[in-house]
Amino acid sequence: MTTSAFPEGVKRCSSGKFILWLLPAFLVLLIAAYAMFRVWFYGLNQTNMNDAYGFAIWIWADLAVIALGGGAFFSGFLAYLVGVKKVKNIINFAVVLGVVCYTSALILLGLDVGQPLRGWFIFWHANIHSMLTEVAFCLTIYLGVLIVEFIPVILENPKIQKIRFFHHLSHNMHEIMAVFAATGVFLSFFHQGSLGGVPGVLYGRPFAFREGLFIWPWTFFLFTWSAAAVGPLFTATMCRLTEFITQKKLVKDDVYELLAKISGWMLLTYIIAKSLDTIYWATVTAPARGFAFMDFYSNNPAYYGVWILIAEIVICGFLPALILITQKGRENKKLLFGAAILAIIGLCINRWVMVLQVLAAPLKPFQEEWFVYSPAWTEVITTIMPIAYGIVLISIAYRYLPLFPQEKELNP
Amino acid sequence: MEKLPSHTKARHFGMVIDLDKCTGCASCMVACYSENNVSFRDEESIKLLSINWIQVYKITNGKPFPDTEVCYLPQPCMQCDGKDFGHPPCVSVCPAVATDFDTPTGIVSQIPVRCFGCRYCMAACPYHARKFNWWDPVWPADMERYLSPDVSPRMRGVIEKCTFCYHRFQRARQQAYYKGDAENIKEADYQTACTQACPSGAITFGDMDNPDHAVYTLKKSRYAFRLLERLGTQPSVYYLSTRKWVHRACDNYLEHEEPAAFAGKSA
Amino acid sequence: MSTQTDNTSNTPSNAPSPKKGATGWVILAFFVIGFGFSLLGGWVGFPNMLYKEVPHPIDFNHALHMDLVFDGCNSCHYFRADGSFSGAPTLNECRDCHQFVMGTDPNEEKFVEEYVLQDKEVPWNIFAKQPDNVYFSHAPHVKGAGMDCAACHGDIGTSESLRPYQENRITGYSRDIWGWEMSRLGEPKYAPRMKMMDCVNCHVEQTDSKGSCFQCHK
Amino acid sequence: MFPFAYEWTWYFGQYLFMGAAGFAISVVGAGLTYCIVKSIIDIMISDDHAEH
Amino acid sequence: MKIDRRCFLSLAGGLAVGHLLTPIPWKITDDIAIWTQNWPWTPVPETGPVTWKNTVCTLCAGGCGIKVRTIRDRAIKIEGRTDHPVNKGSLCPLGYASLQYLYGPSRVKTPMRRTGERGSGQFEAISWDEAISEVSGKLDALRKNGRAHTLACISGSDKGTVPVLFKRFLDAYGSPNFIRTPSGRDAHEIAAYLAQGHKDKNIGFDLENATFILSFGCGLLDGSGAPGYQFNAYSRFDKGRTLVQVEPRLSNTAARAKKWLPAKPGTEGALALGVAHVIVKNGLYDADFINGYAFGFEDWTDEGGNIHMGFKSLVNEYTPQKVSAITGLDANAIESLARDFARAEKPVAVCGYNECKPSANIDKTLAVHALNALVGNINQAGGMIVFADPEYAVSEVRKDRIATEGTAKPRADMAGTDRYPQSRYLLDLLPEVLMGANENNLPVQALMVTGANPVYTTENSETARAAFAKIPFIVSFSSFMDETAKLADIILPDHHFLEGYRDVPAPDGVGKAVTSLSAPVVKPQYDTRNTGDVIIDIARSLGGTIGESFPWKDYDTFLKQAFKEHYRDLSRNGYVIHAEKPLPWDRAFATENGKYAFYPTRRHAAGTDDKSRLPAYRELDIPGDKANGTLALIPYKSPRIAAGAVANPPFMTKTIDANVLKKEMLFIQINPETARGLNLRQGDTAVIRTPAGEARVRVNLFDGVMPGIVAMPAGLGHTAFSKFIADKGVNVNALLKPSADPAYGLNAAWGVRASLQKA
Repeated sequence: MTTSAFPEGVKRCSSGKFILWLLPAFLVLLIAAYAMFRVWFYGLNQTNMNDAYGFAIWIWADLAVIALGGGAFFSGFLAYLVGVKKVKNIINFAVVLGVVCYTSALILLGLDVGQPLRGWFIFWHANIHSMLTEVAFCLTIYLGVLIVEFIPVILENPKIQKIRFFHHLSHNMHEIMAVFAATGVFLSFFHQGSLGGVPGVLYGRPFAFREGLFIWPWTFFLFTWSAAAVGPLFTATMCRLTEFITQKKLVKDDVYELLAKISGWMLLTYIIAKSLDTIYWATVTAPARGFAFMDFYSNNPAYYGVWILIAEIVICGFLPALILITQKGRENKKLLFGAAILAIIGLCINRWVMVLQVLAAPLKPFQEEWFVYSPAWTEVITTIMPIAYGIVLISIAYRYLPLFPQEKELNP
Repeated sequence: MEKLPSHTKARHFGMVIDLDKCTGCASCMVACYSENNVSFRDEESIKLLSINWIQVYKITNGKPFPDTEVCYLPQPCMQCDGKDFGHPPCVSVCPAVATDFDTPTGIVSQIPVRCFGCRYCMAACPYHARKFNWWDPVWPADMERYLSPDVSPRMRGVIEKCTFCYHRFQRARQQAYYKGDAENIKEADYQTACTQACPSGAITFGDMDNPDHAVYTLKKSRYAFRLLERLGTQPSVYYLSTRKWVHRACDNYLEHEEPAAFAGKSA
Repeated sequence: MSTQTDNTSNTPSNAPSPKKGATGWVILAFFVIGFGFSLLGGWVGFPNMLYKEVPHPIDFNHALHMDLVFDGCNSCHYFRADGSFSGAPTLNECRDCHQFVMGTDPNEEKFVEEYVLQDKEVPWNIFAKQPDNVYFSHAPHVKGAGMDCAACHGDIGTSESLRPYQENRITGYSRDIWGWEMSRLGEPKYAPRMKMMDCVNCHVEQTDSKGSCFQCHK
Repeated sequence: MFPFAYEWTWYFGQYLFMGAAGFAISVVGAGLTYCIVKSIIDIMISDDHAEH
Repeated sequence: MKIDRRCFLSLAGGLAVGHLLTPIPWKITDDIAIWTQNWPWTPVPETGPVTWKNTVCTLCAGGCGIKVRTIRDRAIKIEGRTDHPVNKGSLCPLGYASLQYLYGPSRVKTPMRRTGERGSGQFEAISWDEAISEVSGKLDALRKNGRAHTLACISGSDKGTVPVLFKRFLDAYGSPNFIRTPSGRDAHEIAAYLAQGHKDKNIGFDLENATFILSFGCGLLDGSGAPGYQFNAYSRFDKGRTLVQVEPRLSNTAARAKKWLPAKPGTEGALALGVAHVIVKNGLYDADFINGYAFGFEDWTDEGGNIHMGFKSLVNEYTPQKVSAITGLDANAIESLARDFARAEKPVAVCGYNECKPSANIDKTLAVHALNALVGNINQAGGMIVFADPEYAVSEVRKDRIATEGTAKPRADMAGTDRYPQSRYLLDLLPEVLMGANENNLPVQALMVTGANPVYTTENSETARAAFAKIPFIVSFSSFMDETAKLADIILPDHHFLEGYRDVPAPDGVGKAVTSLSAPVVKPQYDTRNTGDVIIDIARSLGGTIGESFPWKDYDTFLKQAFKEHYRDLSRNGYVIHAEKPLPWDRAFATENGKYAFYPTRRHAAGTDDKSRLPAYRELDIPGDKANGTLALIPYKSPRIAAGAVANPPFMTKTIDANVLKKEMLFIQINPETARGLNLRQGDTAVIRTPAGEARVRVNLFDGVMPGIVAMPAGLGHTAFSKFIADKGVNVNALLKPSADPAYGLNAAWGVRASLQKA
């Protein structure tokens, strides 16, 4: 009775090598755990946040990982609701990635609140008008959905498959996966949007504030849109990275190309919308409040300079979008993934700007100084933690679960 | 929309601060600390970590010696009315209903024990009026004995801010009830601690809708303006200054724009 | 359910079950047992675990005092000139009468010996004690709305002996606040409940508004 | 979160929000329950088949 | 019956579903919600009946009436007393924060005896009996050794019954060395003596009724002097009133003044003479007063037939142009200032009091007095008024032989000696005297310190600390662990002012003679005693004529007796006003001819010519040489920093801006132009060097400081009290150096030469 713990027909490295590979990641997790203890036990004075920077690197990381984790929802949407079959070859991986991103997001959010005893008031005493409430509800439920989507993948481990109940369960869950995926898409749409709403509703902060569409500010849609556009690219890039590390071809190129094409068009439309948004904001919203466009950019400190806008929209927006919508761009894998990385950076810049630059820009004319902040070690290590955590979870998942349906075929 | 209690008269409390009178002495700040059980630490020089419900800023006209001028600007929570009288920037963002707009008084509440410290309201407030308790407050060596029972001491990890000394309104109202005339609260019966403390009489406080109160007239002055008024936050704190540079320093103007009081057309 | 199968011959209990459904009934029985156990534990065991009985320092006889004083409740629980309410009397106020033992009541004897003579405040159990962040003023309720004491405090004023005081082990507040019935249904046992929603409900009824935070919190 | 909490208001937005949240939880919960029940049934059926 | 896993699953399901229908999850969540909101370590302030009690704040000399909100025996909040004649409700931040000194880590909670090395801060608690017998034992031995005159007492004030008791104690004991800490009063006292013939009287300025205040560097709104009085006088300013501030730095007062005139420091006297010049030249002076009640305005001839220069001739040379060259102000500005001043209904010129650094410049003070005399605003509502200090009904002190001999000996600080015959107290000179003296022959063998913190407040404070440390026996009566108490051998802690009775005379400079009564608001919180009681006890335990001179049961009895019939008013109202109306001009002056002396004939001057007696402008050299110190360091007072004997309570330190104090670093203010020359930028760390010492500071660029000036806040750099103020910033007194006026011995320096170098 010796069933291999590995998926059928694939090769995996030795246990020793595997453990050695995970060791650095575990080390990071250990330090991060200590940092988390300090933050939760001694409070947020362990960070470098202050009353001007009430939101800092954690919230940025939160927004970024959620947006990047958006690959799970959008590929789910494509695979199960639109019925793009090819995407199914990468959907398992997207789900694992999603689980990593969303659990990280919740941990970071919990750290940011720094109040483990009372953080749950967001549910218990919910104010439904708050964008953050919407985020918290959707995020938590969506994480639940992601885990539900992840369960059948776990159940496909050969050892677990031997238990008849789990065998049936995984089969049955696969059967109705579309229902879960649909719920996930619904929830994602709202929490991605609400995350955009978080800065967008701040009408006291003209840098963040955007006029409304329905009951939401513009940013609601821009955030969902950008997450849908860049999330799959992130999934693809991470997949490619896994291929590189395992030195195996795991997904056929046409899957990448398809994702790239869809994302490319999404990205292009998004970046056009974002540009229009910027123009409207710079010429209508800001001047109405007495601000010139350049008031929001500063060369002191230089990391809030206008270069950030150029980088976000042109270099990390239009450029990758144009690469991805052209067939030649997609066929050249270096160009494809180069563009994907640019788009990912662009998305992270966008989230950075919407959180940190918003807070850094001085509003009172008598306070000309820009607020500056540099994260404390506790913040840095916990922000790095999702990477280590991702390495661990993906490694284990890859090792024991049939994440890539095409692996066997591509690695005979 | 919150319904107004049928038994209370609606008021709209506000403050007018005459910047031409303020000397920057900080009596208002200290009186506020003392009135509201504000905590303190041995290291308070990093102002973005220091809890102040009212803070006096020093602003200058930027001209070289000897044409330099200085103006002191006391800044409490602006108690914004926000959009449609009831939606200040900070209130609707609170995920836990720890803050709301008190429609009968126009005061923005903050209930620290309900707050769990997400700091979203702090990010939403353009005035930096909301302060976070980064540390657990400690009152060393018997200092707990001077704490006032009217204001609940806060704990680590919650936001606090100026309440326009709402407990003093409660005190006045309680006495009015006791005397049998619940609506009879005179201007002098309810004054904030900072108003009372200002040794120069720069601060005036009262019901902005009541013509008998000084603020009613003062806020209509040609030289009255509000801090960052153009953001649309509708603050309940007005400032007075006859100096144009002070007006310019307190709101954002594009180069060709002029503060309303000096815009050629009379206000 | 008809497709359920059972491959054991033992059918449980008395129910005349269909041939192949016995295990289903067993399972159901377990469910019911679990369900019942939960209900029993939750409604009977839990309240006893959650609260602990705290003895009163002195068993105060309100009725007896009411006969002796001139102004009813107000004699000892009065409004001060600033409209604040005195609450439970302090030792000094009691001492006006109880400088030494006057009657034969062992409670009075205990009071005089353990508190008056030792100049120690009595640690009364306050049934209506609320957390520090709650602002409550008697004046609007008594003077403004004309409520009488019993409306919130029950018939304590005419009682000869203090009702039991149970303290919530988690919060440290009296069981009176939540109400003695865990379900919070029906007539309150001793006095009206004093949870936030109780205040709110009454305010909504009486003033059309549940009020904003600052009305009742500080 | 619940109607007995202070912040609950009998208001359209509240129904919409809590309704949507409840709906999502219900769908996921129902889906999960369905899968579990179905799996149990499946096992029983296959047991049946195995017996005969 | 087969019980398998499914049954257990079912049981669990039943439990799960069932418990949802019980109160368990809902009630526990609710209770946890309550528990998480009420953490046991968050204090819950006790409530109770509220009372308001009137008393007086004594944390500075201001003497502001306050009311204290109390609940049971807890003082909760301090507010200004609106019906008090001094402050009329206005109160400075220190007053609002003073509850932090009633409680808090700075309090000395029991009598203490030093156990460690001097200044180490190591003390042991002792009983009051032990403490008093130790002090009286030491003093008795000193007296028996024939060195009674070597006992000295440094007091923050010489008015009020407690200083009176100390003076009396020294008298009975046999020492002349009662020393008041330096104040603006020193120069005014002398000027009042020279120009008006009044000895030891107090000059006040009726700011409340003045319509034009010309302030020569008075920090009227910077928290110095009597802050409550000054703030209140200011707050009632309406549009018809004017405040002109002459000062090299744009202080809080200057910022609020109608006009700020940044004259070069030390040239204020010249400006006063320039203003006088314009007034005289244009005949804008009060002819009534000049013709009827003044002497020495015109040139005059003495009994010997010598012709002397009058004030008019003196000011003749101070043309606006000349004064402009001296002061750096615009000549037209001087001209129009003089006209506005003279034409105002109630113009008053003030100087001296309320300056952060009381530079006792006799010429300047006389010139400013003369300005008030010129406009006839002396002893008038809204003008400059002379008051006698309140008289106390105290019997003559009984002296034995030792006492009589001891009190006749010359003072250790040289005041009243042939060298400085017209000065009363010269604490600034004492450190040098002590440093110069031989250990065995130290002129001060025992020191008592009350209401003062000379180790911190004396200029050149490090030398002062070393000098005082030489004194074999130091007794401190401080309520707080201040720098001087830390150096003491015995600390006999006084009550906090909210715990005991004390009469509080309104400070010098206030335009009315008021005494207030500080009355207990709470029970003494610790094992402290009223200093009045303690001094009576010490006297009694010394016995003999000393004991006989203190016949009162306790201090409160003495207080009642001292105020006689006034005591009832004092205790009922909390204050008494001694003199409602100042004397009319014909009775106002105690000079030989009963007139105001523009020419102070009595002046003990360095020279013999007229100009050395008249208040001519003399350029003052400040300590340090020009070669090494191209800049001048001047201290400045901030209303947010207590610069006197009592340091900042935590609340006040909390109000200090980050460009004044950041972490442990203090910022000096310099003009950007000065900074450019020194290659310094905002926030840079620099080393400042003066003849007294050096310190590391940070640089704050401020256009409102005159180029060439380094302005440093006073009141920081404490080494004692508590962690809330200790080791923050630099004590400016450690960098300053007194420079004695040759005729009066008073410190006439307005600053010190300094150099600044980027660190």
